[in-house]
Amino acid sequence: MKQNIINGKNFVTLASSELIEKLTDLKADGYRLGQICATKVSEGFEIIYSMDKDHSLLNLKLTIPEEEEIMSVTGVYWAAFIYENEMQDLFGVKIKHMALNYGGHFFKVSEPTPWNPKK
Amino acid sequence: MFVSKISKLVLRSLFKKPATKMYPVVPRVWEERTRGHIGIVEEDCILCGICMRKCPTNCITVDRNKRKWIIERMQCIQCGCCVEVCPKQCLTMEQAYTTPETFKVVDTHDIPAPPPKAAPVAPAAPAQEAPKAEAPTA
Amino acid sequence: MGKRTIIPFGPQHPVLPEPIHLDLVIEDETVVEAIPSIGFIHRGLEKLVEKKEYAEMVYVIERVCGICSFGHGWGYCAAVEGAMDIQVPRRAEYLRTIWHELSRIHSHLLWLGLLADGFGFESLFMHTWKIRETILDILEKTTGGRVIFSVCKVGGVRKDVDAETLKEIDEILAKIRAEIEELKEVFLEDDSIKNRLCGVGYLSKEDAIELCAVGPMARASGLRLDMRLNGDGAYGELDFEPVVTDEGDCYGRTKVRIFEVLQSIDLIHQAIAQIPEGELSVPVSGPATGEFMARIEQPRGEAYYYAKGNGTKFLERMRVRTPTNMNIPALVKTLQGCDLADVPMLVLTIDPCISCTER
Amino acid sequence: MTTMILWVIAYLIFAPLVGGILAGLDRIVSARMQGRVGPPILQPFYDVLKLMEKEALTVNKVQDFYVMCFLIFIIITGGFFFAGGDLLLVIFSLTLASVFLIVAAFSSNSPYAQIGAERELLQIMAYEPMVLMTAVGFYMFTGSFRVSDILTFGQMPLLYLIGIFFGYLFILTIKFRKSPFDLSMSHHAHQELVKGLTTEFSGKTLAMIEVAHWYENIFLLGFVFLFFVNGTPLGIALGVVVCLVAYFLEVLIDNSYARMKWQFTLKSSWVIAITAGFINLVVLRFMF
Amino acid sequence: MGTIFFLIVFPLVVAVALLVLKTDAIRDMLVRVAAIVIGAASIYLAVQYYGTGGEMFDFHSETLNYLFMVIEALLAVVVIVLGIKYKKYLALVLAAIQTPILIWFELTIGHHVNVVNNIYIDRLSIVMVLIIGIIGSLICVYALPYMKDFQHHHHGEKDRRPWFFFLLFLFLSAMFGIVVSNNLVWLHFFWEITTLCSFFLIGFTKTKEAIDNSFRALIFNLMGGFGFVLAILVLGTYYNTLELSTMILYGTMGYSVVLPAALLAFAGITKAAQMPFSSWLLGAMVAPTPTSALLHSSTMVKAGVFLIIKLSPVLGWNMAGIMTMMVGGITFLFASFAAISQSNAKRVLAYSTVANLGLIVACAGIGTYAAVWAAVMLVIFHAITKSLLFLCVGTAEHNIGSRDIEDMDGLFGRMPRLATFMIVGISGMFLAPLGMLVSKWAAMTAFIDSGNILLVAIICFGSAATAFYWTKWLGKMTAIMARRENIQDHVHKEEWVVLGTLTGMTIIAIMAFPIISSGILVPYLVNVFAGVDAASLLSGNMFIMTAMLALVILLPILFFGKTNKKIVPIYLSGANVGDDLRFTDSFQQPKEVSLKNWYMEDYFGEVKMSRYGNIASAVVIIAVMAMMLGGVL
Amino acid sequence: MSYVTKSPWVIHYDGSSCNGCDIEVLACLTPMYDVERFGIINTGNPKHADVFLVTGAINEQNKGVVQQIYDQMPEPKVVVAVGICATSGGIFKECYNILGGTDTVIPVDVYVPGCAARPEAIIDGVVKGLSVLAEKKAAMGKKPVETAPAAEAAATETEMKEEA
Ligand code: SF4
Ligand code: SF4
Ligand code: SF4
Ligand code: SF4
Ligand code: SF4
Ligand code: SF4
Ligand code: SF4
Ligand code: SF4
Repeated sequence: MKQNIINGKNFVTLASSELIEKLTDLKADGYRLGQICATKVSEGFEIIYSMDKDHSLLNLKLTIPEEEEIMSVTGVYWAAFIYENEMQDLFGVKIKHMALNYGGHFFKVSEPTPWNPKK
Repeated sequence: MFVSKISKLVLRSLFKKPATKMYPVVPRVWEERTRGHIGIVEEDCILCGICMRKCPTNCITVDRNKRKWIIERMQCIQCGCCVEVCPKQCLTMEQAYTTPETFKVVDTHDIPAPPPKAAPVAPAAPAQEAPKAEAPTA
Repeated sequence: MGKRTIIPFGPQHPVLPEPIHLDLVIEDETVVEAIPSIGFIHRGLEKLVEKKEYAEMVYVIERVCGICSFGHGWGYCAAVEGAMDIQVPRRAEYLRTIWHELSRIHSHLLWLGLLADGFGFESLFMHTWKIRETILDILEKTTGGRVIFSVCKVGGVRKDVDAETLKEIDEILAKIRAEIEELKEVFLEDDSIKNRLCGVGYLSKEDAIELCAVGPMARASGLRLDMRLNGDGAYGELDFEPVVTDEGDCYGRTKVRIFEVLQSIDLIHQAIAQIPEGELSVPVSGPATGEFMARIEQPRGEAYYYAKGNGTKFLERMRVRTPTNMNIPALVKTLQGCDLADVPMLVLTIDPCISCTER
Repeated sequence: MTTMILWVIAYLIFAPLVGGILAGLDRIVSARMQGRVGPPILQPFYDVLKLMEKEALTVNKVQDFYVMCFLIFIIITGGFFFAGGDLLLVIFSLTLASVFLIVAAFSSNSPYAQIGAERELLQIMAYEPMVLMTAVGFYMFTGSFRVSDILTFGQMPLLYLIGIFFGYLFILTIKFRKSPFDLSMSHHAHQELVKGLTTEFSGKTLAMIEVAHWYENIFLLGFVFLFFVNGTPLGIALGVVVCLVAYFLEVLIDNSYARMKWQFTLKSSWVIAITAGFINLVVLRFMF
Repeated sequence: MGTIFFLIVFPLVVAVALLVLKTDAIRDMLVRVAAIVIGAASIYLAVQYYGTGGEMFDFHSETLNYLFMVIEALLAVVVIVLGIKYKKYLALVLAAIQTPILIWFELTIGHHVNVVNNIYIDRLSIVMVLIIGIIGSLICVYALPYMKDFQHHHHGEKDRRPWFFFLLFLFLSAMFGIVVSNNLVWLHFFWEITTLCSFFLIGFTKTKEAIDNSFRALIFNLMGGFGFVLAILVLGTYYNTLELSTMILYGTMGYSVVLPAALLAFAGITKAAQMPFSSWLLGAMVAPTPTSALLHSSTMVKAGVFLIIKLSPVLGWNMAGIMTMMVGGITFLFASFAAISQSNAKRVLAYSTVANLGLIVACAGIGTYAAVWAAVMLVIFHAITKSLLFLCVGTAEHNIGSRDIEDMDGLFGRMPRLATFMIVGISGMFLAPLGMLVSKWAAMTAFIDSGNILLVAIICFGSAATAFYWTKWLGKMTAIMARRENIQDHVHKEEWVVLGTLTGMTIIAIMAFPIISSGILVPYLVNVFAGVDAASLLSGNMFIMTAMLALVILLPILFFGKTNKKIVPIYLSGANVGDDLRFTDSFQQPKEVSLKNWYMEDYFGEVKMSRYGNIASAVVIIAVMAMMLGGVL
Repeated sequence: MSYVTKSPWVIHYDGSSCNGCDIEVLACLTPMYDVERFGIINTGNPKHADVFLVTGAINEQNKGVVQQIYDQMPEPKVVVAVGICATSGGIFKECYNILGGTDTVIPVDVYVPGCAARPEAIIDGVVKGLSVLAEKKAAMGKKPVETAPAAEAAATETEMKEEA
């Protein structure tokens, strides 16, 4: 099977408590952070952390209730501030200890958290 | 001193004919596939409204009652989706673009009534063919 | 604060074709702090999946950005195809590859031109863009658009390119290759250009990994990172090796891009030589299901496309993560301590595409 | 005396015309070098006339005054030159004029104008030594700072001032605001400084700056001319031709180099001033 | 001659009175009256002797000689005591060596040297007397409110203003002494008094820094004083004279007086804060601003250049001259560069002073008619303009709470009058057709004619740097910032009077410059450089300059600040918040724009520049001295 | 005749476009199209500009910027909305963050359709804009420039910045 097909389907679930530890391990193992994205699902949020090493991709999937606060991974990958601010602004995901927090002004949107409207 | 690597090219260009296409003095010749604007063969349209529903920008309005097929030119992105979905193949992608205007162009096409099945001979009531431009109200 | 000048750089700024803003703190002309702000272009188009059926959504995704528009269309299709386990015909894969590489050429030429403009080299900008027009002509001839092609669809491509045209493309590319070689000489050998590029915005290999840089930015810092190696489209059947250098500075990034232009020409020659006959697309219908994370090597680097179906005609989630996103951290890093005159250079060398970053 | 007055009047009238046409030629030649057709030759005049027609806006009550002073003193500077005046006076009054322009930019208290002003200042610092040395060279060669004396000296200064001539040509790139030294402002946008020095000027004010440039360019070419006079018509013809060649050269240079940063500008022009200018002066010292 | 004595004695009396009478009201009264009297007396003296042009006074007084000797010994004791107290042994050693030597000399060899003219007056002295009398006393008046504020600022500390004003007037007295003494021993006496005064003034605040700096000043000046003593020794021993005029006469008659000239020039160099001794003047800035103004503009450093200008006829292309001109040139160049990297207004002024003195010294070192013309012109313009600028900075500092140029944002809106004064001062320092530049121009011509191409190059580069640092300051002054509160009402009346007067003087001096030239300078120079063509260098351009000047003055009156254009906001990349001061930042908050000048620390950092300058000039001095001593011995 | 039409200096601002139209605007400057033939210069500075080329739609964050650039341009000036996004919001019209075309914040004089608008269309659009420019210039002398809400805002700003 082509690498891209393997990559694209490689989703692994992860508990929010293991997040930082797992990412730290992966980083030590030579993984880069590919992307982070949130999806609004009925249980709350589904957050995917895509990790890449030598073109093979690992998508860690985290499902959390809407109110749960997750740890920022900016401590592991500083570059993650982009995604975390995005999730915070567009979805209202609660994130602790972000290295660079634009406080809801990363994307200036007319209504807050458009992917997860409050009303 | 500093060596400039481009001087040759620059000097050569100075004495060559410029590459400029001289539009608008010389009109542009379009490619066959060029996507300019949507045309309609009014006779073929059955006002089914599929184009209206599929158009990603909602720029087509099909009014079955008044028998009008209306396109807001300043909203069409020439994606060709309507052309693809039209069951009657009556929409075409024309090569020339809609000319810029000081108002938002809306073209309204009157769709001729289909010849009544009973009367095979079409009455000599020529439909208005030319698209009409209407000034926006605002 | 002493001698610190604090000024806004953007959102409206002639050196940036797109709006981005930096709070720039400089001393003399040395940047001591630069905090970027984006979001001027945020449209929220990912959310259109709720309004556009997955088949039409490709028209939206193509307009994530007008520069690598084709790649976006492809990435989206690949994600949906992956999620729905659709096998695309080989001819379509080859055509996609050709168009994608043509996009890369035009995109890199565009970038090289903007870079030249960034360091005030107007004539070089003009000559670079002059060559770029030839590519656009090919694109217009084969797709009907200069910017947005609308040829990619879920399941394959919409338009074919006949053998004669392919041959013509082959010849045109062979011709502009010479012109590009001449430009290569200018970009890489000219002393004044080297003076502006060498040593500017250095990013070490370690930093590139740490900051998750992608695309030419990463490759110029010595990372062999190129999503084409994953074997999308026809890449698995073409012979190439990513362009990697280890200068790590603006010069390195320029070098990577200009060599990639030549490499793309090469790839197209190969693809044209090998392109199989066959169908252009497979019919796709029914609701979207499954999920898939596709990656495409855009001119600016790796892009992610995540599609998740929910059993209707509408996707549940469509996510685009674009290369610029991942290069902004590196930009922030390299901006520290550079000169004001280097700011455009650095902003340009990540080749920022704010459009797709903000979607 | 009358010839002097005639010269000045001719300068006042023709300098902007010739300067404008040269600017137009510049734009056409540049365009051709870039593979384009370029604007009509009278385009600079259209630009200025257009600017005159625009709405009058300003960011404070004083900047127009400074710009006006800039124009006036540029004209006066040229006037001194063509009246056969003292070269040092010409240079000092040119500095005065430039200071007015800089102060105009400063007065707006606007970021890009300010940084432009700062860079302009740097450019002055970069070219000033060489310009002064040019005057010194003429003085050492002819024994006078006066343009009128230099004109009638009878020997072609170029032969003895060859180093200074090249130094001056180098500096000219800065003064003409050509790449690689168009740091503080340039005709083309797309630089890190928006429009630098001129960011806050619009309409008539900007037109004044443009016209001042035409005047300035003419007397700067006048310096080039001085290198070639030898009291004979041949010298005059040669001078005029060389001025045109020099102008063309500057256009070519403009199109052949990337814009340099300030560090390079300062260093290179000082190095040139020392190597070309100073050494030439030392040689002169032991010849005369 | 009575006026001369009056000018020396009267300030002395006032000084003592000020030390004793401690109430504010009396001090205010006394200082103002004294200032008027001194000013008037100096003008009177000028009028009195202008006609005669120069006079020697055959005046002897053994008593005075002994009195001076005793005071000098006492001063040495003071230095020694302080040296022990503050552990500054170098000062101690210098004082302990030179004073005994001098006293020994006076009692032995010196006793037999016949001094005919102890006192003299010529047009140069007149110029100096006017500068000291008028500018010096204006500064004293300015000091009144300033020191009140100062006391208020440092309240809780002992009120030492009587001591301060005592020093100021003592200083004036000594300065008058310097410019009229022909007897080198007397000159040296006054010279040392100024050294001591400056020492106390610099150390006035008694902070650690102040004390260190004051000792640095003391040590450098004592070194100069040592040179002075050696010169006296040599002159007395080998030339059998102690008169400055005689020495110069010998020089112009063809005898070699290079050694004493070089030693005296060396003394002048230290006092004029030339490299490598310039750091004392920069250190002097810790003192309250009136002190800096006094040291920089009308006194102290001017004593140094005065002596060198006096010597100029015997300088030129000889060892002494070469040393002087090269040290001056090097100082001019590097001090001008160093000024670029400074944002502290007083430091900029200090470097500019050092640079200008360097130019003066270089001119004097060249010692030709034209060069000295330029030197004296520079002295005049510099004194007026620099005191104006110093006092302006002092006033600004007390009202905006900072002496940093970068904190003077929007001063034009906040304190328009002060800003205007500063603009006049700054323009006066470097722009054509204003005073300093004219002199610089003359200096340049003189340099070329002297054939010293190195100096020509130096002045080319130095003026470029000068234009840079002044213009950026000027720009700061002229920036118009939106919505700034006008705070100039807080300024004391006396300050306005003084600043206004100085501004007026600057303008008058600029306009009267042809008159000063033809009326004072040319006759003086013709006298000194007998036989040199008296035609002024610039006669041809004088008219043009005056016309330009008229234009520079007229244009603002006619057009400044008048516009019927619509006033619009500035360009802030489309992120303007609406008030011309702030923009929307990355966090969507309003952020204030801040615009600062360039300092190019890497290129023109003061540490680097002074290191280069100090090394270069030290090398020159040592080399010249070594060659001379080698020749003599 | 007015000289505005002979020397139209343009400023370009990218609202929230996809870059497509921006690139085409830039392409107009390049040798193939060379709009400098018409005296057009791309200036980056609103204060020097006569023609405002807006690409892309208006969103929450850039509406103030577009408004400001417009306000800072001296009269006479024209606004040319380039591309479908700028004319009407285009395909992004329905996005949550898009307010609509350029005319939602400033008056638009010429609409240039196309996605992306072709260089030829942009040239046509600017040429069309020139006649509008000439009309505006002619009108300038006669009646006072109408006080658009924008101008009012600028006026208040001016008042605020009057110094004592
Ligand atoms: S195509 Fe589908 S939606 Fe359209 S009318 Fe037919 S059934 Fe209905
Ligand atoms: S081309 Fe696209 S946008 Fe235009 S009408 Fe057809 S479907 Fe709509
Ligand atoms: S889809 Fe075709 S037939 Fe149907 S309304 Fe549209 S144009 Fe007419
Ligand atoms: S990376 Fe840039 S050029 Fe490519 S699609 Fe994204 S925005 Fe456009
Ligand atoms: S303003 Fe500058 S760029 Fe424009 S014409 Fe004059 S010199 Fe050239
Ligand atoms: S600034 Fe204020 S506190 Fe300081 S001395 Fe002046 S009045 Fe007193
Ligand atoms: S500047 Fe310093 S020394 Fe002078 S009064 Fe103020 S605090 Fe005192
Ligand atoms: S009109 Fe089309 S090409 Fe232009 S910006 Fe909008 S989406 Fe992009």
